[in-house]
Formats: sequence, structure tokens, C-alpha cells
Amino acid sequence: MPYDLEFERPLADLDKRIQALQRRGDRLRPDERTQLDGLRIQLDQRAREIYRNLTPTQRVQVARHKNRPYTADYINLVSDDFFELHGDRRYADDHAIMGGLASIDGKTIMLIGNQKGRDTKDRLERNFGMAHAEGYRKAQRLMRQAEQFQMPVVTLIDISGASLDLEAEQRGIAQAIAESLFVMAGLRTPIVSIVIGEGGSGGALSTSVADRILMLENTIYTVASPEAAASILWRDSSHAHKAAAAMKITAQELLKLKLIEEIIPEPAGGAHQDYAAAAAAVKSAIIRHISELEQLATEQLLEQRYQRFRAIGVYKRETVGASSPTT
Amino acid sequence: MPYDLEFERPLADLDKRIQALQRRGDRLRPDERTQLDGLRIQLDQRAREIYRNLTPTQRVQVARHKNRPYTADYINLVSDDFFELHGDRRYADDHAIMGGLASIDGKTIMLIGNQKGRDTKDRLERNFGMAHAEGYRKAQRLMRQAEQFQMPVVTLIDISGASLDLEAEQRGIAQAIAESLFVMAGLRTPIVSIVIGEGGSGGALSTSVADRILMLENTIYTVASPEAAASILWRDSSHAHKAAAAMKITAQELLKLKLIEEIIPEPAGGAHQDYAAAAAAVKSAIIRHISELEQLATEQLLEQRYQRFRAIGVYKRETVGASSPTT
Amino acid sequence: MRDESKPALPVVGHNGAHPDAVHTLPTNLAVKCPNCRELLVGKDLERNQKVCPRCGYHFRMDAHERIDMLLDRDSFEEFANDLLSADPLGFVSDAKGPYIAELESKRRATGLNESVVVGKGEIERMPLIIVVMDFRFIGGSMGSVAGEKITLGIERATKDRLPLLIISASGGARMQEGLFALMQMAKTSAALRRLADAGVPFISLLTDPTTGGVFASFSMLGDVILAEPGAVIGFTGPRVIEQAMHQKLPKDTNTSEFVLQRGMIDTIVHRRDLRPTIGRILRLYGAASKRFV
Amino acid sequence: MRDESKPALPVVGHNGAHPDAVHTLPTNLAVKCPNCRELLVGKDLERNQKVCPRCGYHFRMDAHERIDMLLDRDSFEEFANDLLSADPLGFVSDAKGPYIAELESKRRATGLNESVVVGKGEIERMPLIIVVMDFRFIGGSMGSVAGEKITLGIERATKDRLPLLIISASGGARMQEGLFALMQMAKTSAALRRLADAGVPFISLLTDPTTGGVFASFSMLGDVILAEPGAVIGFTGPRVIEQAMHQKLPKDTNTSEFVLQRGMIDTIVHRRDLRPTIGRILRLYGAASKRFV
Ligand SMILES: [Zn+2]
Ligand SMILES: [Zn+2]
Repeated sequence: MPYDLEFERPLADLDKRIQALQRRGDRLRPDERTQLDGLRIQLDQRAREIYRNLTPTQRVQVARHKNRPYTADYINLVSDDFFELHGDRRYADDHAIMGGLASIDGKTIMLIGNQKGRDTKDRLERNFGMAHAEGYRKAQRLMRQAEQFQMPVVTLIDISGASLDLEAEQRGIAQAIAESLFVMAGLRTPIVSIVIGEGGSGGALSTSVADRILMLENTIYTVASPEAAASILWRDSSHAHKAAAAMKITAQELLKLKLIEEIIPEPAGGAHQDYAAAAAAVKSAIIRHISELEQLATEQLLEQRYQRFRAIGVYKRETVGASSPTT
Repeated sequence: MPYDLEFERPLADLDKRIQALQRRGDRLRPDERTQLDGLRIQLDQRAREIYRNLTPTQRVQVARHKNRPYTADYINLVSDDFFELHGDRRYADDHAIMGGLASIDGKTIMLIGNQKGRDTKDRLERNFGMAHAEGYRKAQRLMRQAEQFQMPVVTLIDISGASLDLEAEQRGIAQAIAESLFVMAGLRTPIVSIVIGEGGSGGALSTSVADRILMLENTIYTVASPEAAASILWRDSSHAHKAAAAMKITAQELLKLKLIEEIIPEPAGGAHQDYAAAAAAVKSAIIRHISELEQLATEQLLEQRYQRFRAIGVYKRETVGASSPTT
Repeated sequence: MRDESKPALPVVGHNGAHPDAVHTLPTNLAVKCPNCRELLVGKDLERNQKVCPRCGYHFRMDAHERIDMLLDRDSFEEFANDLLSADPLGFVSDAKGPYIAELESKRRATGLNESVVVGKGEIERMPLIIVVMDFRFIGGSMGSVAGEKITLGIERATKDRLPLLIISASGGARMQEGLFALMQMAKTSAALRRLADAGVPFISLLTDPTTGGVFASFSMLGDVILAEPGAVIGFTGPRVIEQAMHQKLPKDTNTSEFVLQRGMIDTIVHRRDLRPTIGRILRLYGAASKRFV
Repeated sequence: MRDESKPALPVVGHNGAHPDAVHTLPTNLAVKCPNCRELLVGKDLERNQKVCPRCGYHFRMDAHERIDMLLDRDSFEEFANDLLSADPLGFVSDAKGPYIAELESKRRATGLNESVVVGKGEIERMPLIIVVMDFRFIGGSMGSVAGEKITLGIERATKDRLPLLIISASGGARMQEGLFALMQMAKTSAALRRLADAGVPFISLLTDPTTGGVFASFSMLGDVILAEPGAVIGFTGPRVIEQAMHQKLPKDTNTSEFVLQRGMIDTIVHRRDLRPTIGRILRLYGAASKRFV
């Protein structure tokens, strides 16, 4: 994949030199070969260095990168077989959320994710990954089925925010999200959620009331998109970079705040540089976390999930003194 | 109420004479008073006699009588308080099915029924009582709530058939009916269904997978309306009277076939002649049957309900000999 | 995939009385495809699993053709085949004569005892309970026997914890059995409730046509619902809707494609892919409650 | 019904910073009804439960006005009032300044510690847990403390088996607490799941406005959902939808009447009927698991 983000210019330059040498193939002199190897190491190191120090806004750019692997890509790479289930059995099949039976290492899980769409037509058909009420209701149906057949649920989160149009209101997007939270809170099977790109607002939360929330290294999870937050708090969406920083939305900040369990490392230069490596990391995280959760009795699992969310919140007590926050 | 059906002409004549005498009020001579009393007794006896011997088609006419008490009338007369619950929480509020919390003799039940509508505007708004998918889904929601709060469910059946339009198909009327059957089959609270007018096809069945099915004296319950059946079996809906007879759709025939538990007697001349008396009979039937069902442990209740429907069917075995039907 | 060398079952003639005539084909005659109007040789069509080689139109199949196509060879063990419809209402229509006589003539014409065949079989060596409806038998309609056989199949699946496959092809409830027929919707659905509570998977396959009380009961209760392409699937027949609404319907109303778009089914599967697809689904559910470690 | 002789709570001034300014009224001044433009005397309006006597427009009420209007006199026992918002993100916006300062100014302006008041009380002598949101406090937004107080209310209702009443008035999650705010949607909904499992009834009352993350979590999970007439109720504000869709919306979009028609709520209740209506509902649920004999 090309390095096309502004802060990647040093990488693009290195890459250009590598490409030039590579094009010559077998005709390289031995010293040129050594040079090529050196450049490759340099690119890798430089990419790691740059990506280690991204600003929140740069992290947002990577999370939204048009070449970033989407749910469908992870499904392809992670599962040995996948049978997609369609429809909410009520109104429609929402293509902004996909899900189905996935075989991973001989075990079947229910794999559900937001799907943004790759080309223009696909994006329109999937409403840029912004689900409507029927999408959330499809997800609920699949989760209930997972419970019935004792399959763990894995959700991949990649949604900028819930759909904002009139149809969403007409068919009760808020009700659908609320019901999703309610269903997941009581679902009698392990749930692991992984943010693979953007986790935006209630649209993201509706599929991540999970036992574990993991985030890929270059992803965000936020109460509102930086643009939406800026237009509320700064009355101007062009202040999005300020909102992105102020709201602490990156995987790194959220891990520090103990709002997520783990960061899944990405290949150098981001997941879009190496789909296979990104998927391998996701797969091993899925297996590890589900295996752990499967050790628990169902009542224990539900109690832990309840306490996981019950504990979230930072506040202080007037009588105790205003300076000792309780988490 | 006037006697306006063709077979009621003798009653109409008697009624006319009674009305004429009644109009004179206090000015009646003693012999005229005696005559009036006699006419009243005669009307009552004649009405009972005629109604005892109605043909299936006449029974259909009474079941569909425009003055017949509807669900809303029974709700008013049977319950001390009624709080209507609206909406399927998905798409719309279907006015063809109404339901809510009803207080009867100090106890709260979930009361749900088809509502046809009384005047033209009301009828249109209620689609002549023919529910769409969202109506069945509202009923399911109310039933699940009844289960949650351990309220018995009582359903009043009065529907000529499920809605036949494109919107019904688009929103999955078949799925909604199927899910209703599924929900009721496993609902962990007693269910009593009472046919108060027409019980037509899947639309009626969708709210009558009950522990007891009762029918008012002048009602029908049928796999398809006589008109629809005639147009399939006779290729001409004008043969409806033949279909009505051949399909055995009256309360009396269905009790004989053991497809229902009980017939609730109506006042002389039909329920529409005396709403209060009809409602009193319905109320006492509700209380009696729910009281009986409440004696059962939930697992017993569900087992009995299962066996109630499991046993329905008449067939024979090839090897045993073709003439011994098993019920 | 299906073993193509396996001979198709002998084809039986069909009774032409029903308006939606069953497309059981005379093996050696030319047949016109109702969709693309191509003239097809019956034998070739049989070999192509009764799918028009030109346009992909799926001709109807009878119950034994289905079983033959889907199950591992010789794996089918039928049960409850001794159940015969009685005539609980003493039903006679002066247009069609006595119901009892109609049953008799359908039995002779189809070689079937009823509109439903049920048994145990295997797909890719995985055992399952299979229920197949046959549209030739009074429009695949569901009366007491059909309901009973379906219920027996569901109950066997529940008891033996075997996945259930039901292949629907039906015009709905059988009018001639009145309320007994309607109640089979409740009976089968109640049995499916117990299957679901037991955590046994149920695959529902909708074929042309699946309508009325069958569509509005067990066939819509699958954990996975599949349909063949182009099948008529709907609660009410399109013509009845047009009459009731006094307007023309969009062309694809109440087809497989329509119900897929409306979120009612999981996917449409071409007939040639049915067996491997069902095999995949069985394997996936079979590995459902396994653990990683 | 409400005891009309009971004096209204002292009215506190409101901070005018928010665009959807709260209609807390100066008692002795004239106020123009935003709906019918009638000039109303503040005192008269207070006596009419803040409903325009001419057109029925429902002015917003603050939390203590609600409690005062709905509960039996002196029955309210507040709890968890000592919880104060911290500032988990160290949030500063150069437009609005530090979050901590905003909290301080709202506390002074409203006399409230947070946007939610929770306690135990009685309606027509029936005890219940009541949670009331106050739109004056940063638009009734839900941060850690709001979520915590709502959850404490739900948990108390579960433990003591007392019916729960939540009165929503909120613009949604509080941006200044970032993901902590969003997660309160999950926390409150999870607590409601346990309330439901315990079979304790929950009445949700939606008032003007109920939007965003509050509408998309606990407020839509009521066993009975009521709304006051004419309230703005929706996931997204109508203006935001219009911007996103580049088109004008129908006039009633995202109002009480709209969500009723869409099947999302049970009924709309005029403010004067709220107390007796909630009383009826409490009585009905209270008699739910009784037996006839
Ligand atoms: Zn063709
Ligand atoms: Zn006004």
C-alpha cells in the first residue's frame, strides 16, 4: 500500500527508493542489494517510530484510511468458513452490519461487524457503514441465536456514528440501540468486541456491551465523532482536531483510562500495510480472550460483565472532599 | 337493538308490537300490561328458539353483525380499569389490535383483542380489524410483558382474516404470525382466548395459541373465511354458504370436534341485544378459566398447552385398516 | 456436490387439475421453459437438476427428487409413512366431489400417501431429520397428516438432537380439513419452540411456492432460512393481493428476491449449491458449542 | 390530582448560555408562550403546572418542580446527592473554558449538584424510586455522575422491589466526559436488564427534550413509556438531520406525536393527568401477580 498520509512523507520517500531498486530485480549489484535491505529495515523502523508518536488527529486519519481492512476483510482472513446471515426478520436486510457463522480453528463463533463498503457503489449500499434500526435488530437476532447455540459472539466495530437520517428516526434507531444494550447486557454467552477502525457513539456501543473491549493500535472510540463534538463544543466542526485531543479517543489513552482491556498491535505503518499480519493478531486475540471467558460459568460471566460496566465512571463525593475521584 | 337480519323477522314483528305498547307507558290498561309481559316472554322464547337452530351461514351473519360488541366494548364492561399500551417498538402502532393492562376483580391481566372499528372513519383507521405485521408484534410485546410480570393473558378474537395488502407482505406478516405462534407456545403464564365474533385464518390463530379456547355462542372460527374458501374450492365466492357449512366453523360444531373447550352462552337474540349480559358471561368465563389455570405449576401449564395442540389432528394408519381414525 | 451419475427417480405423471400445475416433466419429451421459452429436452433438464440451462429457471421438484438430490445415496430412512388423511369433517364440495375421493386420486397419481415425506438421512455423512413437502399432493397443502408428520420429524430431531431440515412447497392450509388444518400451524410451531429450547438447529428451505399458513408458521421459524431463486414466497398470492388492492403489484412481489430484500430470509441458493451449502451450515452448527482449548 | 394549594418551589434563575434555553420563569413577569405567542403572567403559569392556558404548550420544568408536582407532599427522600462530577479527561475547550469551571457555574446557577436527582417517594401513597433529569444542568447531559445516580436508583428499585419512574429531559451524553459518558448508556441499560429480570416495573416519562444517548438507552427501555405532548423526542436533533439530508423535515418529526405514531411509546399524557395516570399504572402493576381465588 502507498504511504499517502501527510505525516507519512518520510516513509513515502523511503518507499520510493525501495520501489526503484526493487524494479531492477535480478539486475541489482551486491552493494545495491545491501542498500535495499538497509532501506527496508529503515522503513520499518521509521514507520514504527512515526506510528508510535501519532497525534490523536493523525490516529483518526489512520483509523479512517480508505485502504484500512474492514470487517469483510477480517472475516475472510480470520475464518476458515463463514456463512453470512441476512435480515432482521422485520423490515429489511441492512448492509451496514454484516454477521454470520464463522469457523475459527474448528470452532464456530457468531461474528458481527460494521461494514463501510470499499468502492462508491458498495459504500452507498452500506450507507458508509452507518447502520439503521434494522441493522441493530439483525445484530440482536444473531446474538440471540449465538446464545441459543452456545456460540461466543465477536463484534468488530467500525462505524463513524449512527445513521442521522429521517428513516432512522422513523424506524426507531434509538429504540434499536437501547434494545441492543439490553440484549447484550444479559446475553448468556461470551462477547468480545474489537474496534478495528472508528468506534463512534451509540452506533459503536450498540455492538460492544462486551466482556472484553479490545482496540487495534490505530483506532479510536468516542462518544461523538471529533467533527460532531467540535460543532457542539466549539460551535464549529473545523475544530475537530481540538475535540479529538480533548476527548481522549485513541486506543492508547483509553487503555490508560482503563476503559478497554487491551490494544492489539498493528503491523508497521498500520493495518492497511499488511492485512494478513493485522488479521493474524486479531485472530489470536479472539482465541485467547474467548478461551479465557469460556472458563467462567455463565452466571459468573454475566456478573463480571455487569461489574465491568457498573464500575465505569469517575466522580467525587461532596462530603469526602472534592479532590479524591473514585473510579 | 333492532332485529334486522332476515331470519329475525318473527322477532322484529314481536318487537314492533312490544315497542308500540311500551310507548304508551303509564296509560296501558291492565290487560294490555299482561299482554306486554306475554309478548316479552314470547320474544325471549322465540329468540332462543331461532338462535338455537341457526344455519352456519346465519351464524356467520350474527358473528359479523355491525352492532355486535367488539373488543373495546368488552374491555369497557369487563374491566374496572384499563390502561392501553401502544406500539410495537419497531415500526408503528397498529390500531387493528388493541391491548393493555386490565383490572378485573382486583387482579391485573393483559387483555388483547382485535378491534374492527365502529364507524367508517374508525373502521378505516383499524383496517376493518385486519392487523398488519406490527399489530402481531405489538401483541407479542404485550404477551412477553405479561410473562415478565406474571399476568395471565386473555385474548379476544374478532378478525375476518389477516391483512392481504402489499404492505403486509413487505413488513413480513407471515413472519409476524409465525413468531406469535412461537411466542405463545412457550409463554410462561396462563392464556385464555375467546372468540367474540369472527375467528379467521392465521390472523385469528396468531393470538389464540392458548391454554383454553372459548367461543361465544354465535361465533365462528375457520381456516379461511367462507368467501375465500369458496373461491378456492368452488372457484366462486358466491358459494360461501356451502363452504360455511362444509368447513364446520360454528362454535357448536367445533365443540363437538373437541377443537375448543367451551361455548359461552349469549343473551337471547345474540350478544348485540344485551352488551352487559354478554360481557358478564365473558367476565365470569375469564375468571373461572384463569383461576383453574393458576392452580398449575408453570411447567405443567406449558406441558398441557403443548399437548393440547399436539393432539389436534384426525388421521388413520395404513396398516391398522383405513377405517379407524385416531384423534 | 451431487453425484451426477446417480439416476433420477422415475418421474410420475401429475394431475393437471390445480391451477399452479406442477412441473414434473415427461423424461423424453421437449419442455418449454416458462421463463425464457427455450425448448428443453426432458432428460437434459433432469440431469441439470431441473434447472433451465439457458436462464436458470428452477422447475419444481417432487419430494423424492429432493431427497435424491440432497441426501447421501441410500441414507434416507422414511418414517411415519403409514399415516393417511382421514376426513374429519365429511367434506364434500359439489365442484370437486368428496375430499376422500380427491385424496385417493392424489395417492394414485403421485405414489405418495400425503403431501409431506419425513425421515432420517445424511448429508455429507452428517445425520439429520429431513421433512419434504410435495406440491403435487393437493398443492402441498397441510392437513392433519402433514402437520403430524412434520411434528413427528421435529420431535425426533429434538429427542435425538439431530439438525432439522424442512423443505417447504405448499399453498398453505388444507381447506378440506377446516380448523384441524389451521391448528397444524400451532402444533408445528409449538414443536419448534421445544426444538429451539433444546438448542437443536433448524434449516428451513423455501421452494416454489411457499405461501399461506406454511409460510406463516414453521417455514419462517428456521434458524437459517434459505430459498431457491425465483420461487413464489408470500403470505397471500400476488393475484389475490392485486384483486384486494385493485392495483398492479411490482413484478418481483412475493418472490425469493423480495423476501430476501425485506429481511425475511438469510440467502438465496442456486439448486446446484444447495447440498454443499447445507453441508457447510450443518458443519458450522455442529461445531457451535465446542471450545477453543 | 395535584394539590393546587401547595406552593410551587422557589424558582431559580437559569443560565442563558445554552441555545435551547430552559423556560424557568420569573414568577412575577410576563412570559410569551413560544407556541401561541400569548402573554402570560408567570405566577398564573406556575399555578397551571407551567402549561399555557391558551394553547396547552408544555413549558419545561426543573427537577424539583417535577418532584413537587408528582409526588405526595413531603414524601421525597433524596439519595446520592453527594456525588459530584470529577473531570476524568482534564477537559478544556477554548470556546467554553475548563469543564470543571462549567460544572461549578451550573451548580451555582441551578442549586443542583448534577443533571439528575434521584430518590424515593410516594405517588398516591404507593412508594417508588424516582429519577428526574434537569435540562438546566448542561442540557441534562449524562456524564459519570448522572449515569451513576440513575444506576443507583435502578439498583435500589431492584433490591427493594419498588417500581421505578425515570423522567428524562436531556440532550444526550456529556461530550466533556468522552467515552465515560457514552458508557453510562451501557451501565444504566445493564442495570435495567436486572430490574426486568426481577420483574419490577419501570415507567419511563419522556419530556422536552429527550434526545441522543438518553433516548437511545434507558429512556426507551420502559415497560410503559409515556411522553408529554409536543416534546422534542428523537435520536438526532431535527436540525442536524436536515443538515445531513439537505432537505426540510415534516413539521412533527421527532416529537411526542411522531414517536407515538411510530410505535415507540405507549401514550401521550397531558401534564395535568400525569399524576393520576402514573398512579393508575402503579396500581395495575401492583396487582399483577395476584390471583383470582
Ligand atoms: Zn429458461
Ligand atoms: Zn400558548
